[in-house]
Amino acid sequence: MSIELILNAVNINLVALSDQLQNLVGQVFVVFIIAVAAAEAAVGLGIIIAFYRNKETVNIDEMSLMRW
Amino acid sequence: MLDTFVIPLLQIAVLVNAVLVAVTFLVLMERKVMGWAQARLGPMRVGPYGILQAIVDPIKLILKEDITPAKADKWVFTLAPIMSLVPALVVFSVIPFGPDPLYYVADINVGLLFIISVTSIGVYGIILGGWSSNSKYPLLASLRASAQLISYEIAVVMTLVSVVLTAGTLNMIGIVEAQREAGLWFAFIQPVACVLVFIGGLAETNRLPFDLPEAETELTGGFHTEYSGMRWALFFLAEYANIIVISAIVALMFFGGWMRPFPNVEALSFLDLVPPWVWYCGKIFFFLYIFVWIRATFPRYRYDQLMALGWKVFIPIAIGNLVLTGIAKVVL
Amino acid sequence: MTKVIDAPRRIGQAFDTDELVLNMGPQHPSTHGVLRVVLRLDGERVVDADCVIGYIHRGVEKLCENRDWTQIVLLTDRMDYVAAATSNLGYVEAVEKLMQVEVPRRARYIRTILAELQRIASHCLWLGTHAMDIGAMTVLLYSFREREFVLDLFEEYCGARLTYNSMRVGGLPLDIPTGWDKRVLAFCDVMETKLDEYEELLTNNRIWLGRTRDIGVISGEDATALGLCGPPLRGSGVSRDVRKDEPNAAYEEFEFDIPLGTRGDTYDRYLIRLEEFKQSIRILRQAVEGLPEGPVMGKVPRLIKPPAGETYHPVESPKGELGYFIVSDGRSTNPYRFRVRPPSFCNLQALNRLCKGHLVADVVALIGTIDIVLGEVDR
Amino acid sequence: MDAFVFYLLATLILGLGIMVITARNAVHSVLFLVLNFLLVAILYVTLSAQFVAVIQVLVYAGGIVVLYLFVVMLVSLKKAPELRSDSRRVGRTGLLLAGVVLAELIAIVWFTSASSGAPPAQAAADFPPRLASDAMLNTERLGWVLYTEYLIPFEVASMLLLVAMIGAIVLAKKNL
Repeated sequence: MSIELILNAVNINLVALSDQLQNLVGQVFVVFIIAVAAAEAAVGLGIIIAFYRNKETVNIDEMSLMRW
Repeated sequence: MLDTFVIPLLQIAVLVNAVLVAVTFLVLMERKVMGWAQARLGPMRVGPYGILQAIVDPIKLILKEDITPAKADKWVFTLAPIMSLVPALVVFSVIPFGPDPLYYVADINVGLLFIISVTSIGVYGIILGGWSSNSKYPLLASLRASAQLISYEIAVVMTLVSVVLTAGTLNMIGIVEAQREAGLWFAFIQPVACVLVFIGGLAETNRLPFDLPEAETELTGGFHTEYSGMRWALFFLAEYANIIVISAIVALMFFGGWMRPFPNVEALSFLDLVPPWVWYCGKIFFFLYIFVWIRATFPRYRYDQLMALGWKVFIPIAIGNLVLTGIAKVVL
Repeated sequence: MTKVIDAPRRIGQAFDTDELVLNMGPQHPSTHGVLRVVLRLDGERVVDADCVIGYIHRGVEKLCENRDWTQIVLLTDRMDYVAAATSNLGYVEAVEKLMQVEVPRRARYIRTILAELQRIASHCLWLGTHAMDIGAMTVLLYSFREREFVLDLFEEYCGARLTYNSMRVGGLPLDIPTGWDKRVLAFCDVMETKLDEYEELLTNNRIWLGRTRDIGVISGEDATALGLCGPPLRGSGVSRDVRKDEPNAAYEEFEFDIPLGTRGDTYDRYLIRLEEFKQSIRILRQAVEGLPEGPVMGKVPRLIKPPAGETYHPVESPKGELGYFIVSDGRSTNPYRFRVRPPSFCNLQALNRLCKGHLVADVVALIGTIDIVLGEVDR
Repeated sequence: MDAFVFYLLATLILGLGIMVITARNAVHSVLFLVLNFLLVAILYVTLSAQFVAVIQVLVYAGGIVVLYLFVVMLVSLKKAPELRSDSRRVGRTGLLLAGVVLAELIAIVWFTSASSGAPPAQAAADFPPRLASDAMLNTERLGWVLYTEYLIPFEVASMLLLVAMIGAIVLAKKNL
């Protein structure tokens, strides 16, 4: 979720600049970022679910092992 | 000052009240129609033919004790019904009940997208209501609800996109005007889309045969099992407001909104004597009736069947329809 | 190497983690009373369904051992309270068997009529609630409308609408009122048209098919092994109906068929019960038209005191084989031992077996398809 | 008026952002996130980017966060994961990084305002909008740019989404 926050911060900047510069590229980028965020959320949450199913925890510290 | 604040505020006040009153009468209508369908009378005690039932029900709900379960997450528990009602009411702000500015609160050029996005917020109420009750049936129901709403939204949105392609605009008024120009309701140009949006609407408003999040006989009322009194009534209001929204959207996008039938035929111009909003409300009423009718007729889908229907039937049809529309648009 | 060690644990965990224990009932809209089913769920899939019963246990069997033989009829009403006449029938016939009393032919005919009316009423209730569980609300109202007709007939006959106390050892307390037989025939005509209404709403409905086809499949052997009876057994293709196999009342004098299922799923059981409506109507017509004249009460002493001995007597109740096992010591005016084999109870055993692997939504469909009455399960 | 709205929104967004990361209950945290995103959408509207605003609500608030909520609910079904705030090392590194970013931002602001000083209007002249006609609406313009100039990135993004979808299914499915 923090990643989403960071991405949003970037998005705000992009939109603000796009408004300021009257250039649409910023908004196009925002659309892409949202798409990528969606992909990232899906995969990330998939990993969490898979991990939880196997380890019964979502504690970061126990995720150090890159396999199960 | 008058134009920027007073009139919109008045409009909003009128609209919100109209919707809420409409909801109470919709409940009465539902009970009456169900009664007739089921060889009984429906409410008869309060007022002539039970008409005052629509007033008595809210009073009873307001006066009822409002229970918060001891182990519920109190903030979220209170927030959930509000979160489900507010989007349902906000949507009405962009629905035009007639051609001139008096009949709508806002005319934004991404009207349809606005509606879709705002209704997508409504799912939070159900999810959070189920979660915060800290009880198993509501939790199961809210898991069902989130999966159901998300998957049906995809199909509905894709279908709406094909309508937007036909109309060439996202603006709600523009869509109606496009139907005038086409001389034909979009229901005839996009019949598949029309049926799909309506069925998807049934699923999104949790109505039979897709009322799994409530599923009284399985999950004892689903996400609002633990709710009572006014908070429960808010969920109820949200559900019925959503039904009106879906009917309004279907009537607007596929059945010419406020326009009289055959708007291009001069011979029928005497129909213009009926004000546009009456036409529109009549059309909405027709779809509300179908909603109730379906409820009185069908059994309920099972969860996996519902998902299979959404993903394996509706989404492919929606995509196919979209592609066909695109091709037709390019060719014509 | 570690992978090999890890593998079994991983599999074990993968199937255990998301299990949720859900108490369905005793207060639940579709457990048909106060049945409590403890479900262990994996997501929404049922891993295990454990029935907890006894919430309306009243000790009917023990009570019967302390009542005299006439008073017991009244207690049998309270077991399967939606099919009280059949419970009466089973009991009085068991006692008659023990006493070897000859029951007048007219009484046996009227008993058959009552039992078949009761079957229709009970199936109406089953159909309505079963459909309601699956979400089809209108069927409930429709079938209750017809059930009301039957209850009116019963009311006209004996004054009661639910617990009739309508039979006596040796015959019947009352003859039928004038014109009652005509009204039964009229009901048969009405019922036949209404059955089409139900079928129109359900039989070919895609959603209904989806909800009942291949749900809770049970093979004939398994059904026999589990001791199922009635429609659930016949749904699996086993031909067993007490009315045919060990005819009681006047059943041997009538023509009727025993519908059998092929797949043994919920839909088959539904079709069988619908067919049983039609067969009941057929029996009713024959019985009313061939109703003999004569007394309705046989020759029994005022004080009923069966000779020492024991008997088991089954009848085909709407729910299955309802059997009474009665021991008399020949001295006292109450049974020495009184034991009921209730069909609901025996059929309920299959619930766990039927539910496994299905979803929560199917559990209610399966409880409905078994057609239990908790008054009979707990007694 | 505009400035007031902006500062109000900015304060709320920042506050909610902080709430998101400090909330003890994961579900509350998700809720704050939703609210945050909705406010950001309003901010987009004030920046005349209606389409992005709507997409923000639709995809972020209506899609991604629902997914989060879903997972958070599932995961915290049995027991809330224990919150740990031990590792001070991480905190120190984070502070260091934050400091670097802050320094960078200050530097950028400093240099741009000091050196170029170009008014926005001139910058706009440097980067003319691709299809300049102002009559076209925001959505339409965005669509044009997206499907002409950025067609390939667009397709790549769609592929990425497809891959992510399949990947997520493979990951989360119990037994394929």
